[in-house]
Amino acid sequence: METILEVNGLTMDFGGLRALDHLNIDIRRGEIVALIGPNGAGKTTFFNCITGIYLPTQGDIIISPPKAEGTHKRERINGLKPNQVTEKGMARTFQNIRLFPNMTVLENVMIGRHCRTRAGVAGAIFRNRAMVREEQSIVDDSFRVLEKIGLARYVNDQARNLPYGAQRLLEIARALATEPFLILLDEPAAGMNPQETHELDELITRIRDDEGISILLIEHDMKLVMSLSNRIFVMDYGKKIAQGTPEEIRNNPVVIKAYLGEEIDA
Amino acid sequence: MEYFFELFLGGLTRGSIYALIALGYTMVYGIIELINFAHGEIYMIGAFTALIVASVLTVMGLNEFAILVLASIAAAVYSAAYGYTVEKIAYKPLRHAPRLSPLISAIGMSIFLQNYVLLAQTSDFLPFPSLIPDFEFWEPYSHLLRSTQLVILVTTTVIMVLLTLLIKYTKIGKAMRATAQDRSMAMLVGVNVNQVISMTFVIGSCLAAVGGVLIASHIGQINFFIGFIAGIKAFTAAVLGGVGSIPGAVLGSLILGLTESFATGYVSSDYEDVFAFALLVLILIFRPAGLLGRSTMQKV
Amino acid sequence: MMPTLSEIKKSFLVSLWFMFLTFPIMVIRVNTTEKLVLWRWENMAYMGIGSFLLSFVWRYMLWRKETGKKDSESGTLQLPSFFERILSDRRYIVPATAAGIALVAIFPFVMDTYQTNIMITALMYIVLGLGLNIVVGLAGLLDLGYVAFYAVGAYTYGLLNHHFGLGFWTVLPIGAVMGAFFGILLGFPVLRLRGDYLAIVTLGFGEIIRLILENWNEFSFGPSGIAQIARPSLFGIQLSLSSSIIYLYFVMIGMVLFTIFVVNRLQNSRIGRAWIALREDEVACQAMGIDKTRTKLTAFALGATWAGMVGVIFAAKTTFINPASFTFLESAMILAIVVLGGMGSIVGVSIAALILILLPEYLRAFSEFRMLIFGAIMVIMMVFRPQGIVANVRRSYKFQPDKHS
Amino acid sequence: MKKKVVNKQFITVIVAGLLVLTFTGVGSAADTIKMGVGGAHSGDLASYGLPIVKAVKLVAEDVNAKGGILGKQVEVIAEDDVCKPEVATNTATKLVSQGVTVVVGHVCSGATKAAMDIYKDAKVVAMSGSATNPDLTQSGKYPNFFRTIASDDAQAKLEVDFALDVLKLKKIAVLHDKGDYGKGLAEFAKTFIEKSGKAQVVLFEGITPGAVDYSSVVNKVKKAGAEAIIFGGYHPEASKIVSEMRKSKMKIAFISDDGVKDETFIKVAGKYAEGVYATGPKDTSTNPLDKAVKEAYKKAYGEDVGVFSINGYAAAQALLNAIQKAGSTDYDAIVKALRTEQVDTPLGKIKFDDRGDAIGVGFSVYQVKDGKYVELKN
Repeated sequence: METILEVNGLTMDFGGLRALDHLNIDIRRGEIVALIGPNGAGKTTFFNCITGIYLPTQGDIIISPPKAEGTHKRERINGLKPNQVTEKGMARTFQNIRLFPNMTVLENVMIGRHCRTRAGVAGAIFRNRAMVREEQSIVDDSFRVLEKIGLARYVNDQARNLPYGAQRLLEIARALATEPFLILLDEPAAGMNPQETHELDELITRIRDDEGISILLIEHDMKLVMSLSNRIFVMDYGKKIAQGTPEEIRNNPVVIKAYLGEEIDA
Repeated sequence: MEYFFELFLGGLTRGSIYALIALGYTMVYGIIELINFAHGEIYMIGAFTALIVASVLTVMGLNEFAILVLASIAAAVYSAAYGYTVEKIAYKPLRHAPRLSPLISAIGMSIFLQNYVLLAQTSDFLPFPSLIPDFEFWEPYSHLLRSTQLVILVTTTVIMVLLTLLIKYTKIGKAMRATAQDRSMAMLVGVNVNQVISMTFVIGSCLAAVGGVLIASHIGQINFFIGFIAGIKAFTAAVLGGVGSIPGAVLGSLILGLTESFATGYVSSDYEDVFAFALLVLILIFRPAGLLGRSTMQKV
Repeated sequence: MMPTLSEIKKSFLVSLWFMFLTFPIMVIRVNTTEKLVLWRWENMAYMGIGSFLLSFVWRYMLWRKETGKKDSESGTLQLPSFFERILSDRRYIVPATAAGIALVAIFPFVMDTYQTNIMITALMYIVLGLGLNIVVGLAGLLDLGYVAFYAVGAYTYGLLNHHFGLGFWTVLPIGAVMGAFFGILLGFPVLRLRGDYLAIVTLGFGEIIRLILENWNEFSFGPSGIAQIARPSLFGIQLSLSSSIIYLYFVMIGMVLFTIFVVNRLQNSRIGRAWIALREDEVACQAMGIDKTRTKLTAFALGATWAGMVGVIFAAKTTFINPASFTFLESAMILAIVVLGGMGSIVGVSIAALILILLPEYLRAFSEFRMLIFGAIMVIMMVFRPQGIVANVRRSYKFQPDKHS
Repeated sequence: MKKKVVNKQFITVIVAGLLVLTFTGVGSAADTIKMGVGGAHSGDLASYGLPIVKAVKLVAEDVNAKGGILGKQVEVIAEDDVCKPEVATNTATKLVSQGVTVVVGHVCSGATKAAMDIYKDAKVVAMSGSATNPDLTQSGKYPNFFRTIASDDAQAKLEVDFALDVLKLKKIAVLHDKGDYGKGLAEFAKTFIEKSGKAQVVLFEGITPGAVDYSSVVNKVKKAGAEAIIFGGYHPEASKIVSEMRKSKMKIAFISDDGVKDETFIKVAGKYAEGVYATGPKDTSTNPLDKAVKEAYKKAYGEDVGVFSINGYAAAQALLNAIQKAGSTDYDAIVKALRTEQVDTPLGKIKFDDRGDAIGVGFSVYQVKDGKYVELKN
């Protein structure tokens, strides 16, 4: 399988603090990859760097979006703005849920369709036929995503009134709506009960299988990580300390040492 | 050269005046990230209280020194009380609201207090007694720097030093710094955050009151609107220096004061305020966190 | 809720505190030159009683807000306001529409020119409120210099009319374009600033525009302003005063309808949703692929467009403009309208504009307290009802379950 | 669906409109001669407007006690314009709606200009006792406007003549407060000085009202080597500048206008006010009518007359006299009578020229001596 994201020597300094230290990570098409590590290892910083929220100090972030014909173009995306990264096809969720609380569930997803549609001010005011059609397609597409995620019954509810687990799912739905080739999930199972976590496991697998979307997730729930991932990267103090299949990671002494004091419930 | 020096000292005086008000803005902003729009009005109320108390005491026939001391104390006490009350009414219920809400509430408070004084007192300019007596101190250069200007410069410097010491070494100062860094963490380690916020308002308001008394005696008259203009300028100064930073507020104020003074002296006072605001816009474009402000990474 | 003993004690303390607080300003009035002191003890008594009673109301309202919040967390909605209840009841809607249309149509013929004139002012503020609503209410950008664009529109008409004799209808679109142009001009450098910095910079910008108009005599005629600007003409015919006021009234009605139409379409469009998302969470909004700068700029420019157009109408209505009409207080007043009405709510903003502009006009005794009350409204609304008198309700969509399964 | 949303909003707007309308009433028409008084009756300029209303009411009571005019009683209708042009148009339409024949007002020049267009269309004569902007009479655009106070250019001319001919100054700094009144006046002063060729304007600059410190501007004046300052503006800024000058030992002359010729200036500036020159309406205190009006005013309201009370009083008298002489409330007849018939007012015997300025009303120069403004006779 071809590589769709390639991160070479990514380094991020905050003043004197080196949060990421020459990180190399690659993700292939159709993979579910997990990024684990103790708290403060720099996992979320890594997300922020590759999605354009932070500008990395050095290193390359290269994407090669899979195209229909297999003709893919390698492209360096350092320094792009977050919205441009999303447009290129990488969408993310947030560790501390960041929905649009006063918008409805459907509208939250419709925001995800923004970068794939074009209607401007004039279109909004005059509503010519093309725009009406586009608007209808936004609504339909968004609703379809909600159905897929299993949130269709909340369609017109305000996002802030949703139960916690559903809010996490809505973040995924919103990311899906941007038609990504890679989704970055930041602790999607945090705060979920075992039942919900199990459903999440199934959902993520389904997204990969049905849509052919690759997934990179940060997660602390080792059971979920081990059952989902094809490969795992382990970080500590901004460095990659190990990578491999779940089986390899489980038995890696370096990883166990890094987690010393932290329990691996696997 | 002498002209340059005159403008320089004039700018310094102006800057010190702004600094006294800017400190209150910056302290409040550092703690609760709110532009306390009503701060200028607290300064105005301080000046009014001093005027009223001084006039009553004059009628009662006290001596000048006693009047100066009592009026200043009254101004500080009342400004602090107003600052405290404003926080309790207009900001505290909004601690967890979206950012715009307390800001709008603050603007409302500012308009309210202006009109409160307008209606309860008068719209006219009132002559402010020269509480700080004119004295001669460096003849024959007194045309360069007047005695009230000297008093302003000295007072501002002393207050700045005291404030820095207060924040560095006292218990409340440490609690303030802790709250400014991370409110919920400070709460966890046992800081009474509400009390710290109240204290910040009280201290900031006291500084404004000192500013009010000094400026009013320097200018010689006050009305209900003085807080608005001085407040905007002081806030501009605070932002220039990096809002939230105490040395930043002082630096920003001095720069603003000097800019205005030199712009008036060498260009034209027609566009004095335009220079001030243009400077603000430029600084914010090229250094959004202000001169001494630390650019905080967005927490995601 | 019966006031218990501890409640009474609390209120008593509050009342003591306020009597102390307002003592120098409310009670003492000094005449510094004549050395006279006037003691107004009765004010202290009023303060004491007033704050005693108000503290009960205050606590009751806080309590109600708290319980309301709990209710909404458990799924039930917040208490609808009086206006919201009227709006949601179908029985009132139809007759009210009919009565409303009739009223609007006959208003200027039944009422005298003064009433019509006042109504025009109120209608102008509706449009201004709706325009600022795009910026503040929808996009969440606190613009304290909105009046600058209003001034731009007014001066566009004033100057073009004065120098080139251009008519109202020619300049109206030019005013809109000029407003948008200045919106973008200001927007470019400042929109990357954080919310509260943006507020102060826009305030500064508003002042800069006013100061330039004041100082640059060769261009703007300075503080003495531009006089005798032409009123709008009807197909080239100059109208008499009273008919021109009636004409302007209908122009304004058209303008309000047009604004409501456009803003309503905008807020339920792709652009409008992007604005609201931006207001709700900037980081998430960008991460969802929305270009922050461009979206903000659109909001700024569109908001300014309305201010520009109303500016043209303002110049045509007063026939005289000078920089003194465009101070920060004007911006604050428009902001108060948006806040009272409910950010993002078209109906709310319209009602708020009518209340805030017409009431002081008719209750003259009350006009001294106008600004005092504006200030109080802004605080009270933020504390107790941040969603305004009519909360903005998001559109809901209907789906047939079978269609998509 | 969509349409309904629009309608709903539309209706509410109207419902609210209805609610508000219940507050309104339409004025009744009694058989009186209605005289409007427009000006700032609230806000920070009320201290100029209210004393005029009071003075006009005195005139009306006086006339009514003598049986009115043309057999009708005079009714005074005061309306507030807060000195804002945009409010003044509403005020003017309100007065016109109530059927006023003549108006005393408005107070501020800007508001007056905005109101005049409405009066012109409604054929109402307006006469101000305080609007001094030269355009009002000199531009010919306001044929229905008259005033009982001299215009700014006359005042500026007097200031300049005084500085050049009496004080014999060569270098003058002209400052203003950037306001309508102050800047206009300063510009006239500048033009007159330059035209005279006898002196030069070494500095022309606007100061920022409300600034916390004026030392920079004062230093600039000093550096320019000016022998005097001519200041256009009001007393709050004037007193700040004068105090700043005197405190930094600058002894040059300070010449200003009738915005400064106000007792408050002396109160605020205190000892620093000594020696300041200001122009103001000619001292009429020797006129017995003036004395009588001031006494009547004090008796009726328990306070001294305001700055423009006497001018307002004269305006009301002139208007009522013109109606009387014209024998009707017809616009043309009133205008004609104003131009031809002399009337005896506290300002002296006045009538009006073709442009609307009162003939026989002028300014003189005053100087602060021992805490009082004293008229200088030259």
